Amino acid sequence: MAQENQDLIRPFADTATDEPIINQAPVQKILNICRAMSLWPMTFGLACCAIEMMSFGMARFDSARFGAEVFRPSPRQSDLIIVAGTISRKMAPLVVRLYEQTPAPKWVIAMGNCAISGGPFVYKNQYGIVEGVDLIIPVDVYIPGCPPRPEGLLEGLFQVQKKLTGRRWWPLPEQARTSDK
Amino acid sequence: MNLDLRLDTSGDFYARKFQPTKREDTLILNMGPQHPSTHGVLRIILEIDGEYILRAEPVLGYIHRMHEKMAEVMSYPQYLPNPARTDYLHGLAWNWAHVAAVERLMGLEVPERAEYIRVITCELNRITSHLLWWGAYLLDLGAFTPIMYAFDDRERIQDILQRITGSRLTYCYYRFGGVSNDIDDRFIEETRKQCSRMKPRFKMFKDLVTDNFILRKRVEEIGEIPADTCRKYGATGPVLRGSGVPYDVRRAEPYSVYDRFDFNIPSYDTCDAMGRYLVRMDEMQESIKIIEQALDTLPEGDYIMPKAPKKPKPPAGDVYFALEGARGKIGFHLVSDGDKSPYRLKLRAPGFSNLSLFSEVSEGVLIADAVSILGSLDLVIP
Amino acid sequence: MIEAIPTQFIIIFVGLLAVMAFVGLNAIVLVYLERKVAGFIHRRPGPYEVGPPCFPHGILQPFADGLKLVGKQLFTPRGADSILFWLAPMISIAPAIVCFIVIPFGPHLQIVNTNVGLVLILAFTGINVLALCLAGWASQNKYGLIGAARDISQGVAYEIPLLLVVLSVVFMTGTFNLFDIADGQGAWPWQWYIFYQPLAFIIFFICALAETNRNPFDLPEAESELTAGFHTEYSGMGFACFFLAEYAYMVVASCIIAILFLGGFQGPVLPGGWWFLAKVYVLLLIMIWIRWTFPRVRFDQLLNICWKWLIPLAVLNLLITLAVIAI
Amino acid sequence: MSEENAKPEKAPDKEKEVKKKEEPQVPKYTGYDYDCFLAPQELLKAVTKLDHADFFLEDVSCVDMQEGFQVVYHFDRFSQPGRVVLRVMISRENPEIPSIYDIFPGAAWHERECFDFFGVRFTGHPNLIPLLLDPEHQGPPPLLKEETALKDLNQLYPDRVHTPVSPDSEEFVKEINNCSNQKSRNQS
Repeated sequence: MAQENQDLIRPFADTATDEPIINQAPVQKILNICRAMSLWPMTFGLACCAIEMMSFGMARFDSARFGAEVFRPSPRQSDLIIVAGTISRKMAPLVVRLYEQTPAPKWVIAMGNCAISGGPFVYKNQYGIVEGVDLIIPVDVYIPGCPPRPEGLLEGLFQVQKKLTGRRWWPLPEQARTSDK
Repeated sequence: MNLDLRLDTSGDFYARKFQPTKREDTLILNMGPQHPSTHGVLRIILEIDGEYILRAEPVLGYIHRMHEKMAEVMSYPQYLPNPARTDYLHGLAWNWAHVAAVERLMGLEVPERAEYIRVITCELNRITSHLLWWGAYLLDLGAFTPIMYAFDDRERIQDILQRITGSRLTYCYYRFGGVSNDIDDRFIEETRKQCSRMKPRFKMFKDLVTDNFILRKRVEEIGEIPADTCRKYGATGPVLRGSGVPYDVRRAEPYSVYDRFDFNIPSYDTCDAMGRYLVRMDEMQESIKIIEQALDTLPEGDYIMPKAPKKPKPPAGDVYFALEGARGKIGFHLVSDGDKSPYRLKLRAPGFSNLSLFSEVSEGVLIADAVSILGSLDLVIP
Repeated sequence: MIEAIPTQFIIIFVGLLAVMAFVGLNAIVLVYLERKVAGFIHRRPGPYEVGPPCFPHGILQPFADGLKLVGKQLFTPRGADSILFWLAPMISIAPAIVCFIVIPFGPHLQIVNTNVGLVLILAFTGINVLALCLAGWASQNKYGLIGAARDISQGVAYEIPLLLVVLSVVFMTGTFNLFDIADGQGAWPWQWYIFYQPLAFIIFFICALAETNRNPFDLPEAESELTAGFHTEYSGMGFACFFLAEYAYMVVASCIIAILFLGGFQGPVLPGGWWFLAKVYVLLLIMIWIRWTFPRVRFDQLLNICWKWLIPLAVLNLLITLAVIAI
Repeated sequence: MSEENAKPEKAPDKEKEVKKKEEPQVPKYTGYDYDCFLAPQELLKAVTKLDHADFFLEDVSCVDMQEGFQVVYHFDRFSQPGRVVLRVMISRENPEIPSIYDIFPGAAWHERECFDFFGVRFTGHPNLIPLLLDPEHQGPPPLLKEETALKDLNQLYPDRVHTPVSPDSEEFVKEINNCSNQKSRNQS
């Protein structure tokens, strides 16, 4: 499939960023911990997954507990792009643009099967979607599911934090369960 | 420094088609596709004079997902999970529409218990859809808290539905000739509990939000849609009922067992955003009434027809099946050539027709009102 | 050498440093408070897990946010006027800090005691409008532009009832000196000016909400209409400066209300500074409470409230005050 | 004229059962209360009549078949529900049909959708540009079928006559005024 549609795939996003002004390891380490603890997602829903992304911020799952509270509508002020949904070919250039508009330390979560690979909408002679957001922008964490549960998105957030700081900050669910007993 | 702000949309196909008028003092503003109040990925090109909108043109297709093409490629059972993804807030209604269209075409009988289960689950899903609309609409108007309260109830209903259908959002529960599994006592008990929990909460919602004077000022007499405009554009659902026409598919062409229940069709002839708001708030209470009646009279029997075909091959011909979704009339036009996959499937998404009147209604209103109107139409863009 | 620097200058310098620390600390506390109160109203925990176990309830959350914003890439959009674009956040935050110099936090806790304290604060807070206007205009963004336009008309409109209300208090006390105004009130609530000027207090509070762009009057940055309004294009510290300034102005507004109407540092038993802090924080909590409760008003309604209701009422209030004083 | 429109679901219940036994290949229920073919040049006249009879437009769709494109218009009514379907056959070589935008402005997007998916040109449409498709979409309209997969009218709608009805005919006027869903749509 990918070969057939090669000519229609959008160009890959520009990933060049500025060098940090203070490029010292300890400073960056502290900053990275801070970044991991305050990942502000962008309000950027594409399809069904956006509803689960809303649930992720709502009272029951409450992403605020882990610092990912402030959903910013402007890409300039957000750190985390949650690509929640199907990327149609019409939308693809805009996803690239939003990625490029986000200032440098930024992470991308591909939420749901559509964002990972096109999901259920991949079939012979499909004409409208991009099969995976990683064809157009670099992705840090993939969360499978159609749509993934909000818990899955929380786990994805933890994985971004792990990628940033090198360690997992919150106990794994099994450990949490055993510690209760 | 380039200060000619009128020019910088020229790189895009739709913006080129949307040329500014001859006036010099207008601004072309792109709302969306990534904009918090366009709910997903609708884009609206506005020509504004100050804050007044002179022209508005919605541009859609940013989540066009080829459902019609997919139906032609896939067989009927393969296509089962997909209709729910067309309108992800009221997935069960679409699931139902697909299943029912095939059943009608084949002349399949559905056991009574299955029909009751369908009614109960579909109405529960309608409540979740309206609750989400309510929260999101108030978010559009700048009040953040109601959505949290709405999601409180929504999550509870989703938990109930999840146990029985197996998913939280994009349901695939109905099968040709019935439903995929039976409901149990726990489901009935939880549903009853949730229904009795919801009733006082509607009063709280009214006291807390609906009676707020700022909200009233923001929605009353905003976005007046006369009934005739609705007819010309084919708008249905709460948009139409908010314009004073009590037209509901559940009553107008009763499908399933809806003709056995006693419920009102709320309608308000104020034609404004408040009317649409109140229609939805009332509809949730009517849904609870239907659910309780259905639970009281739930018959015993099969939940799926014992000899339901796994791979249906309906006879050649076409069928149009319409039912009432949370956003309006859902239509399935299914053309079959007697093969295992449809020859042609046309989906009538209610949001499509409802949105098409936006450009007429939004002429001459403020940007803030346009957001209010857009929210009151309750869109899931196809 | 030491004599070459006047004492006044040293006091102001040290005072400015102290005020900056105060503003920073206040912002951190307010960010945390705002989120926690929001969480309480929404019936969710709010920031909770961030930080080691010795800092429970996510107390370190604002620090993480702040440092993250420091580490963010600074971004000048194409086509923007880069000088004005980066000047705007500075202009926004600087006057807010200056305002604190003349505020009497306690009977002996004031950096500069000047006769024109109230005028100075009103003058400096007015500069914020200019900052937001520059921010919206220079960022070459249409949402920014609309946000700036909204902010100017809102700021200009609400200055008028604000000044009229302040005038009626000034006529009562006969001074612009904030210390004297606070000092002139007694320790008990019935001796405060809110008791004599209840209407003025309400008008002032509404105007203060509007001037600080708080919900329900947060039109310049109305999220659901203009994405982020005037600061749509600001990233990292530019955005943080606006944020800081917003909280600083909230504190200034609360301070002024506390001084003009609630007796300032006056209060029974406890020393004055604590009373002042308590009054300011109660006012801030009310502001936060209002923010998470009400929907946003529309732009023309906002101006109607001002021109049709607040200004006539403020004039009426002023006339009544004058009449009472004359009698 | 009346025979071609006497569809199985319009028949009384007894007859319906009998027919089901005889010809199980015919759908029992179609959801249509009046179903007719029209000539393209008479479409506007018919739609105007429907407009005067207080119908609203449900949707416009298109079916690709051997004889050409069948453009399908669905109408329903608020006051006295009853679905009318108009079918217009147009040729594949020159797919042109008058736009009903002037009568039902809500048709604009449905027509644009048909233009997207099938390349049907609606003459008189004010803004016939891609609606759902990417404007840079390359290749033929996506919902066109391959030549080998095309079916003809007799395969899709066996057992009925496909000659166009005139919108001026008495029968058409009578049907749209009287159509209601009492019989054919009670499904319980």
